[in-house]
Amino acid sequence: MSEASIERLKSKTTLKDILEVATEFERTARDFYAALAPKVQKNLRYLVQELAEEEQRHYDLFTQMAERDDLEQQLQTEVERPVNDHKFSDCIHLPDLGEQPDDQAVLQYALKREHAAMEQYHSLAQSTEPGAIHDLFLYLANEETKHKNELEKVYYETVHSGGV
Amino acid sequence: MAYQPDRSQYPQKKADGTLDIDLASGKYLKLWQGPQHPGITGNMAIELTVCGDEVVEGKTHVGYLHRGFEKLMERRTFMQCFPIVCRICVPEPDFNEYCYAAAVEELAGLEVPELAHWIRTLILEMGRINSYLMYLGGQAGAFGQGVIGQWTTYVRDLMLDRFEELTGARIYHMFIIPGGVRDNLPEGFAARMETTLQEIESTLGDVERVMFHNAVFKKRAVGVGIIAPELLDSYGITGPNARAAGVAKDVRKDQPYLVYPELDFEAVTGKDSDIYTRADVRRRDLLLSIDLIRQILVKMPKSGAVMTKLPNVLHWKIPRGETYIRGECSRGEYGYYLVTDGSGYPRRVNVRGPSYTHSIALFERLVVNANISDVAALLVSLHTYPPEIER
Amino acid sequence: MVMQALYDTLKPRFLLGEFTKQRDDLAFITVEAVRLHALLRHLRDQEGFTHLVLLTAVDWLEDGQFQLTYLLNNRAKRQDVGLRVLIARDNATMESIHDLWAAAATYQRELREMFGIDFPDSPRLHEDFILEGWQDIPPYRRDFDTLKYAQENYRDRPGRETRDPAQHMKQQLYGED
Amino acid sequence: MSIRDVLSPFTAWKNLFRDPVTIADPLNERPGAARYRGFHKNDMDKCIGCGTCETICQNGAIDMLPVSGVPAKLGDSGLRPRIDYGRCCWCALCVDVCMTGSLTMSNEYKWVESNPDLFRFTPGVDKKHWDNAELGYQRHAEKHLTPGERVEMPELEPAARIGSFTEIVDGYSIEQAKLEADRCVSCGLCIATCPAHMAIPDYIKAVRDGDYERGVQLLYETNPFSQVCGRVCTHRCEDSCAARHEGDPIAIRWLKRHIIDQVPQEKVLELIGKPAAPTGKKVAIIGAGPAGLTAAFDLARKGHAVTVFEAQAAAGGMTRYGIPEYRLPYDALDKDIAVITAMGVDIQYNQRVGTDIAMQQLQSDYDAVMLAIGLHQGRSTRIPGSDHPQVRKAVDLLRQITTGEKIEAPKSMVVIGGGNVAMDIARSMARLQLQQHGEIRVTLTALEDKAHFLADPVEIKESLEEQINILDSRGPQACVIDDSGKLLGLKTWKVLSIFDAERRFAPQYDESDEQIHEGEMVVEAIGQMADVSLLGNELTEKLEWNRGRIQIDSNGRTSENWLWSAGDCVKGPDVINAVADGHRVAISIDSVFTQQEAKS
Repeated sequence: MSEASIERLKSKTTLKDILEVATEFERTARDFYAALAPKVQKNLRYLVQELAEEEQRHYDLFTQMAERDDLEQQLQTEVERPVNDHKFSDCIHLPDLGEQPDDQAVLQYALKREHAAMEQYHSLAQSTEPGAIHDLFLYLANEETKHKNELEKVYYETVHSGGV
Repeated sequence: MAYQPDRSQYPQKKADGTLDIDLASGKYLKLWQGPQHPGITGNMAIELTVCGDEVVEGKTHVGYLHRGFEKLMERRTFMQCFPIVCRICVPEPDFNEYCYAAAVEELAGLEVPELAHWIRTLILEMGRINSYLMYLGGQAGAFGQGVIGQWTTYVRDLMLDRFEELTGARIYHMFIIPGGVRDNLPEGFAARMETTLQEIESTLGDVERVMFHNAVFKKRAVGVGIIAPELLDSYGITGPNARAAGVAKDVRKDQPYLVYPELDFEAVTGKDSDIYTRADVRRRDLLLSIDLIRQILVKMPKSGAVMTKLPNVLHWKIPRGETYIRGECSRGEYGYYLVTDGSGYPRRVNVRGPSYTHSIALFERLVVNANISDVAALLVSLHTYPPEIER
Repeated sequence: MVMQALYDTLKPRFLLGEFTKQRDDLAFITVEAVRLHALLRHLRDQEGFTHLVLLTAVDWLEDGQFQLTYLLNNRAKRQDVGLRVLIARDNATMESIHDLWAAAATYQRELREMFGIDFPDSPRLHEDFILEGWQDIPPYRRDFDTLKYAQENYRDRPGRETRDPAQHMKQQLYGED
Repeated sequence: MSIRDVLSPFTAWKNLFRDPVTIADPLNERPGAARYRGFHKNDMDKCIGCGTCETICQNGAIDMLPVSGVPAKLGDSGLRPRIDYGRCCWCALCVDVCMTGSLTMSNEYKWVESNPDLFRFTPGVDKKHWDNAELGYQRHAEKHLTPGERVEMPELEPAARIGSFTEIVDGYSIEQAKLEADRCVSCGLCIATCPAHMAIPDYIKAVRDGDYERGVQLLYETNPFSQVCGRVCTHRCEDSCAARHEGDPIAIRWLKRHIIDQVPQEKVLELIGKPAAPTGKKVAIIGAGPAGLTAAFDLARKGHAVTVFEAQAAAGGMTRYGIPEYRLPYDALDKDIAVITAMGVDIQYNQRVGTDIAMQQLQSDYDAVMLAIGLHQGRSTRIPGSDHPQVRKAVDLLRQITTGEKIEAPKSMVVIGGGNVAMDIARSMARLQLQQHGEIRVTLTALEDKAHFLADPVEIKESLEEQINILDSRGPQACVIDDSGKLLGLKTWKVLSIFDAERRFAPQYDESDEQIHEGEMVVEAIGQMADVSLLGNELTEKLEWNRGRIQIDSNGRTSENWLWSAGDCVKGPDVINAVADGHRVAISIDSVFTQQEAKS
């Protein structure tokens, strides 16, 4: 059993740890999309670029927070580990979408990620006391939900477009 | 002893049959009654030439409320004509609606649901009551008996309440629409109608006592304004004017329409053919209408379709044809002659109102040798409504 | 059936034209102008059609003709017959029937005024009837345009305007497209 | 005369002590009857501004005017009736004819006002105290002035049609078409909704008048595909029809078909006349579908030399290779195409651009190029097992059926999808099953519930009649394959909800409700995409794109000034949209040519 896996089995963790994972989550995704963008056909590039931009925004939020002095104390607080934490951290691992994935493959991957993130942030918001961090998780959960919904709409319109 | 005028001064007839009236002679006077005059029923005028108290010549003038309905209808679609026809007769507008609707239905080949026939008949009898109530007030008023008009106006108003709840309007009902009628009777209508009918009957009792059993009225109305029976055909006389002369002319019986074949009644007649008899025939005809309404409310179906399916009325075309639909209104034979040419508009509509002959040719004949004081009563006794003359 | 029988009897004598059965109790018969008077007299005196219901005209502008309709009623037999007489629209003239029915003079006076049809010898034919001082063409003729007349002689209250739904939608939704 | 006649009148004195019967305060004490025809009310939520009230008003008392806060939108002109009570005669024909029942009358009849102009107002917009009056004239429950029911279209009974690909719909007889055309109130709300903005009320009037030649002229003004659109148009116009609110919408599509059915082909050609003299300009069009051929028709009529490159052996695009013959017979389609080729349009068949001829070649050989390649690639669910050879795409199968390829119909099959393509393939395969195996075993599963099916309701109805087993709210999870590699069927979960509160796609599954639908074949009919590989990498990179589709301006021109694009490949699938697009591109190309001429 790897160290990471053992870590995941712990029922308690600190907010700091969680934040680190989350920051990593957003960063790897951003880099993945940024690297993918030039590889895909130009007609799909908008999709990948938009995804990269979205992840960048979230990454910025986390890094800004980590730098705030007023939150240092709170970050040490232990919180209940969210139920779906493993699904979330799984998503840090990059998928193999091949050299030239099409729109459907990109969308399916992005959807899976957004869904995991949404659930993760939602649970975290529930297990933190009211305050800046609680608000942040609420905000993120909401962001990811919105993003996921948008992606689902895009997916439906793109993949199911010709159904009529 | 009756008044005997001195006719030695009277004008001679010229070769063409007209009277040789020299106004400059000072023997004759031109006297106008109307168009605004309490003794005139509506907007019309009578140009009288009198010699002393006696009328030597009378001419009816109309045109004061000519709106050209017949012509206006030629540029309206068949359904658009429906709201304007009622305006051709204010006190009893429903015959216009019925005759027009029936003419359109006949030429368009539409079958109207049975319930609609009953409701149409009901409305026509309600209208007849109102028309007679107005007449009675007017006839009494022509002799200075203002109170009768006050009573009949009140009970007419009660009937207008019934019209209002049934049709949605008091005067211009716009309810008998080509294809049927607009709706069934409202809930509880029959009971309220019965109360109204009883009120009218009670008032008619008063009217009979005060107006008909009245020495003054009899002195002024009996033996005055007699229409000789042989004039009937020549002057196109119909309705109570004919029935008071002993001829039972009543379209409801002669050529029954709507549901009249299912109703039990006899045409009301008189025999003396004077103002009094005509008033009395109308009073009794009013009582007949009350009876007919009661029969209708008992016999009519309580539910069912009120209208037949129409084509899209916005571009409803009717094949070429012509027809004439008549009904017995309070004044006589009312009828619509409709000509269609296959387009979406009537080619020609001609409205036959009984007043057309009654208040012109007939009146001009009857008024000769009448006393000036009887002219108003005579005209009212013919029961004329000017708008149906000039349509 | 009865009407048809009557028509068949009278047809040769009065050279009747088209027969149109409208209802069991109403038929229209076309008759030549010159035969009308005699036919009317016959119908009135011999056939029981004693009641002149109405006399009016229809303007068949396209055909250059007026149709005069004489509607008679036989009360005893519950029958109506409409006699159609087609006369030339230009200088329209028709024989008067006031000698048969006194009331006919009024109808003829109106027809003279409203349609410009002459009925020589009809009493007071040229006296104004409904239209006192009318200068225009007889107004019930089809070529008299009531809307035009109204627009020329009356003024609309200002402030009225309207839009066509389809045109408005084009302007709002897809413009020049 | 008697003594009684002298005394009797004195009985009138009995009224001396009677109370007056007049109403002391009629303004307040006398409400109008329940049916009273008083001042109008108009329900703003229901009114669609069709103006039928204005049309029927014989007094000219009604004006249709824009109202702030009520924008024009599809199916609602945004206009509202303003009533001039100086003219209104209270006849209520406007209420009787109202297409939505929005216009009613209150029982209020009293209104004292010194400014006469206030008696001209817009009910429902200008607030009045009777706006909420409960009493007042209502139209009879049964609407009488315009017929509400559509004239039924005669068509083959299920038993008679299922055995073959014979066209199902018979078309209206002249009498039926007249009756149906009679129902139209000519409000014109449909015109804005029709992508081609066809003159719908006018051509319906042509049916009423029996003037079919005028009808054909009107059709060709905006649409050279009347045979096609008269049969398979998505007829969105009917969704905007005023008649749909209290009855069936007018069968606009069937009336269009009726017109074109009445006029022989030679007469059609005569009516539309000859094209203009040659201009010397050359246009290449890629794809002989509705968009490409509409543009070709328009351009050819202007005198330009048009060459159409078509990858398939026949023209029509998706209308031929996607729509089954029982909905659109090939000979009907051929008639439309024949008129277009009669204008001098040259169609090069079996010429696939990118393979048989390069884009660069077209660019250099022609003055303008138009790309109208449609959506011919099927989408896949990509669920596990969807790469099995017996998992097919609907568009491919439909194309094979059209080209006459022998298709081994599976004894049982499952279709994934709830749109018209899904119905098309299900019904086509059902016919083949019946022909080859004597029985139909087709299951169709759709994500959507019945209320949200993308397919035309008629398609669903007819599919059910043809024994297609339609299962709604089923989310495909996997194609089930046994150990030997044989396809057994499709595994689905129950969809609890497909859209969220904002009507966005967000499927929720009930994993416990799992079903396996038996099928030797699974056909995916969930969507299509354009095959843009013909552009090549260089052009793909050069072009601007808009969310996966080639970016075009409002005239259909791409970022490359020699290239236009139109139809399904840029606008999504819809025949009439493609036609409208074709017109737009033709106008644009022609105006560019005109400008070039002016310069030189």
